[in-house]
Amino acid sequence: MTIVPINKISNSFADAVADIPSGASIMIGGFGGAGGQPTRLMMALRDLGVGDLTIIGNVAGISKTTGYGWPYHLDPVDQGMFFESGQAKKITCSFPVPGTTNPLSEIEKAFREGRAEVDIVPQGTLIERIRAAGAGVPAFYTPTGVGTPVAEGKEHRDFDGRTYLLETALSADYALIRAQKADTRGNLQYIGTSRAFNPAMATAATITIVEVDEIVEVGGIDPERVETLSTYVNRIVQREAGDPMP
Amino acid sequence: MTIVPINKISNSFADAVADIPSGASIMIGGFGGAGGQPTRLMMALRDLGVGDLTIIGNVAGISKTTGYGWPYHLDPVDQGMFFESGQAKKITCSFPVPGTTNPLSEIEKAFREGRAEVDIVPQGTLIERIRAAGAGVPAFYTPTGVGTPVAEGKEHRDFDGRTYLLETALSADYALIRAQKADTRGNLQYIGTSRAFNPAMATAATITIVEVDEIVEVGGIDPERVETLSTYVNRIVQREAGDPMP
Amino acid sequence: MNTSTKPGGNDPAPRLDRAAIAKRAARDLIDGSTVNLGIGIPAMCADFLPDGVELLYHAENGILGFKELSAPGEGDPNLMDAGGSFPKLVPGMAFFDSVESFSLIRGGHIDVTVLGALQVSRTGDLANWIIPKRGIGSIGGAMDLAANAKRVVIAMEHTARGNTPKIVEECTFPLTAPGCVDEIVTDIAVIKIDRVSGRMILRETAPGWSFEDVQALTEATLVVDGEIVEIS
Amino acid sequence: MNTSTKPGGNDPAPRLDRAAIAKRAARDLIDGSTVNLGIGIPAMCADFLPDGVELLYHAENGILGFKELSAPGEGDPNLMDAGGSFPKLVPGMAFFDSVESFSLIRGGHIDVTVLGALQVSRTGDLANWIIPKRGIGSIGGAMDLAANAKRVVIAMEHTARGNTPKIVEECTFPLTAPGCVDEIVTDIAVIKIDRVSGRMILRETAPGWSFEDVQALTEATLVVDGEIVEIS
Repeated sequence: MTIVPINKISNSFADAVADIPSGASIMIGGFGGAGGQPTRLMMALRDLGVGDLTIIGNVAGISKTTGYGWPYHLDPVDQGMFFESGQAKKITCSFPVPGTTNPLSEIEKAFREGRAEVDIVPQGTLIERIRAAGAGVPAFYTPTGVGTPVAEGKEHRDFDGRTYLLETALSADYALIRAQKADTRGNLQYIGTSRAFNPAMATAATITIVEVDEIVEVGGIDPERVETLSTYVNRIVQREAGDPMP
Repeated sequence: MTIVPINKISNSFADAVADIPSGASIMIGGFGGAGGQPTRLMMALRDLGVGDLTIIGNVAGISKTTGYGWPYHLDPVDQGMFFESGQAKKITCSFPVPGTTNPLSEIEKAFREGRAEVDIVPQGTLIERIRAAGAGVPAFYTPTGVGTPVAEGKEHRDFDGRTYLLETALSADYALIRAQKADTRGNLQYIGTSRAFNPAMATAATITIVEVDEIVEVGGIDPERVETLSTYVNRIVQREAGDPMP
Repeated sequence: MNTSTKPGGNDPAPRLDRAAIAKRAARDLIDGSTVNLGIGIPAMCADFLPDGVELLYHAENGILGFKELSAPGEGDPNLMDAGGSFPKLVPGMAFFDSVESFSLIRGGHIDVTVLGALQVSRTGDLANWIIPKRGIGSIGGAMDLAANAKRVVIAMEHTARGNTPKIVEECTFPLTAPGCVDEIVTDIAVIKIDRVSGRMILRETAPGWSFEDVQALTEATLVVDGEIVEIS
Repeated sequence: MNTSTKPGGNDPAPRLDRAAIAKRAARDLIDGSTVNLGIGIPAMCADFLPDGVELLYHAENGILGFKELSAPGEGDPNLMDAGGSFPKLVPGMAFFDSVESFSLIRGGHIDVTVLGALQVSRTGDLANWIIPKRGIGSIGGAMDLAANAKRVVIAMEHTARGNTPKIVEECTFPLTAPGCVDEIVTDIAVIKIDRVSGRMILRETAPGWSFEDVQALTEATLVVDGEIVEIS
């Protein structure tokens, strides 16, 4: 049996994020909520302490105050951590605040205090921009957002009598993503609704780092179930067995 | 157990294609070769005899004369059948002719005799245009084809110092596709390299008709393996057990 | 008919409660449709489907064909809906990523979406993502759904606090999508929007409510086109 | 060194055979790379990898990580490569659709592609999809690969029939992609293209072939920049 022998496995979450510099742009996978969120990688990045970060996420920073997408018995962890710590200067996302302002989320606090820029993008446009970056498409037209504040300053163009906006590809320096399983080559398998933004972000960053529940030998993932190709994956870190954090 | 009760199952290949009118545009799935090709649906469309068809395929019409992608012991069947029968007036595809002209393929014959227009599109642009039609993207920019004959007459535009072409979405009236398995609701599962153009074409046609080896009850496909959502599928036809045609 | 018990000021009769709004909105959902329900009253439609109607529920986070939710405190974080709740695993479900999920939406493959609203204009403009004075809001999938679903139904209370009209001539709040709403179901009325003519047609009223009663709580001009019937 | 036995006219020494071209092209392939090999001589590179080098082979039809082919007459039509052959199932393979396959290519994730050519120009323009007099040709994945792979290597015979130059000042055949070729490996030479300066640098020659011998069969002007070594 021949195996591509590049070793992508990091020994710890701290090692996996150690080279992320201040000022980096960082995609954080998942949808929002515990499933599919690279929670241990996020905590390692927080512990690393680098600043001036630009975060790219989806539903962002609403779990801690609302419990969104978390089992009842655990204290939710979300992207708000980088605003609480003062590490992030900007977030690009689709859903930065919950319906309630009591208590204020960390992102809303940072926004109100002028500590953070919040760039709000329709979810379909956000994921398509990320996918475009990975797929070599520099820009595309979408009907979403026409006639709304997100259309301001953007090129409008008609095709077959309907008006569309030009949207551009969105890449990042790093993607922190979460998968269920990796083989040692870096092929990934997801579970349930934990896919969300993870597969597209894997294709759109210079360095893709994946947090997995399990690392298996090459051949340990069904070839019909490889949902992120190893070509896209730079580093793999396995969670501790029995980690209570979902 | 509750099941969405819409009945999408056709009793025969002839029934499944019976309403296709002359002049229709028809996507034909697969890559080229036997795997993933909706061969029985194609034969039913040929037997239906309607004309003035526009075919959209990928590698098209090269198997019959070269054996491309077919097991040795079978007589290959390919998209050339619609040009041999005189039913097709045009094909949009990426690979309409093999390297050899001896013997001439049916598409090359029709082209030389002025019976057919052949629109040759780079494969990545072709699949992305089909995907765009299904995904509500009317147009996108691609680097592929710049400086070549396919760029003629197309808008050129620079992003970050590189030049790209504007390409538009490509839809069709019908898609004939092939999958391994359908559930009765229309969720589809593919096998191996038989995916190719099938999943994208399923999203880009007004009516999507799928030829499958097996129809299973709802729940008979692993939710992690549904590769075409039932929403996209209009009609399902099951091949006869033991059909020797791959 | 369940009706709300909250005081209605000069209301001629009780308004419907939230469940009754959902029940009325659910009545128009067609068997076999692919449907995306927003949070709040829209999500409650799933509890009131007419007999024999089964829907394919889609959620933005990449799930089609879900049904009941797990009991509070139970459920799997890897089996979530877009509202952050945890559905149960049922046969026929499909999981997919956000690229595919929004290709489905943006490509016009959602048959119906039922959403809430802050404001709806006479011509079907929808505002439901930001209250300007807060300065920050969440778009999520709302703009994609509103702009691209084949049919957009709004299920909401007819007025905001203090009987402030939510159905208006022109939205003053930032839009989610212009000219997208097909129908509004509220606690006092069912209104169709004819986007071609720019008319709001009052089709149904809650028991005890007249055309004039509904118009009094509606800034946009309502018209009659055909019989007005009682919401049932 | 295997060399061709076919007559070379005024050739100063035998030209390399197709296998030797593939072997030389294979020498530059880096362990762990994601690679797409065209049909013909390029596909033969897989048979001549240096010790310790393993590659991830990609084919346009949606497969990564394949290796050996099934014996002629065997193989599964649902396990095909882009050349229409049937690889064997090996651990670590992945199957995917054409959207993902060309996202990988167009997105610049292919480390190296080795392709054949009809003509290559001094500035790295590539023509390999149509012979104009035939009037019809097949593009397939060639334009996507040539325009977007991180590195484009051409493996081919140095001249066409009658010693007609294939390495030219300007391509006369319709292009596959302009300015894309990094290196050309032929039966008599290895040539690097410095696309910034527009120079073709002769780096290696077949045994018994001088700079002048290669230049005589090359329409484009070759230059020397560093030592010229013998192809080994």
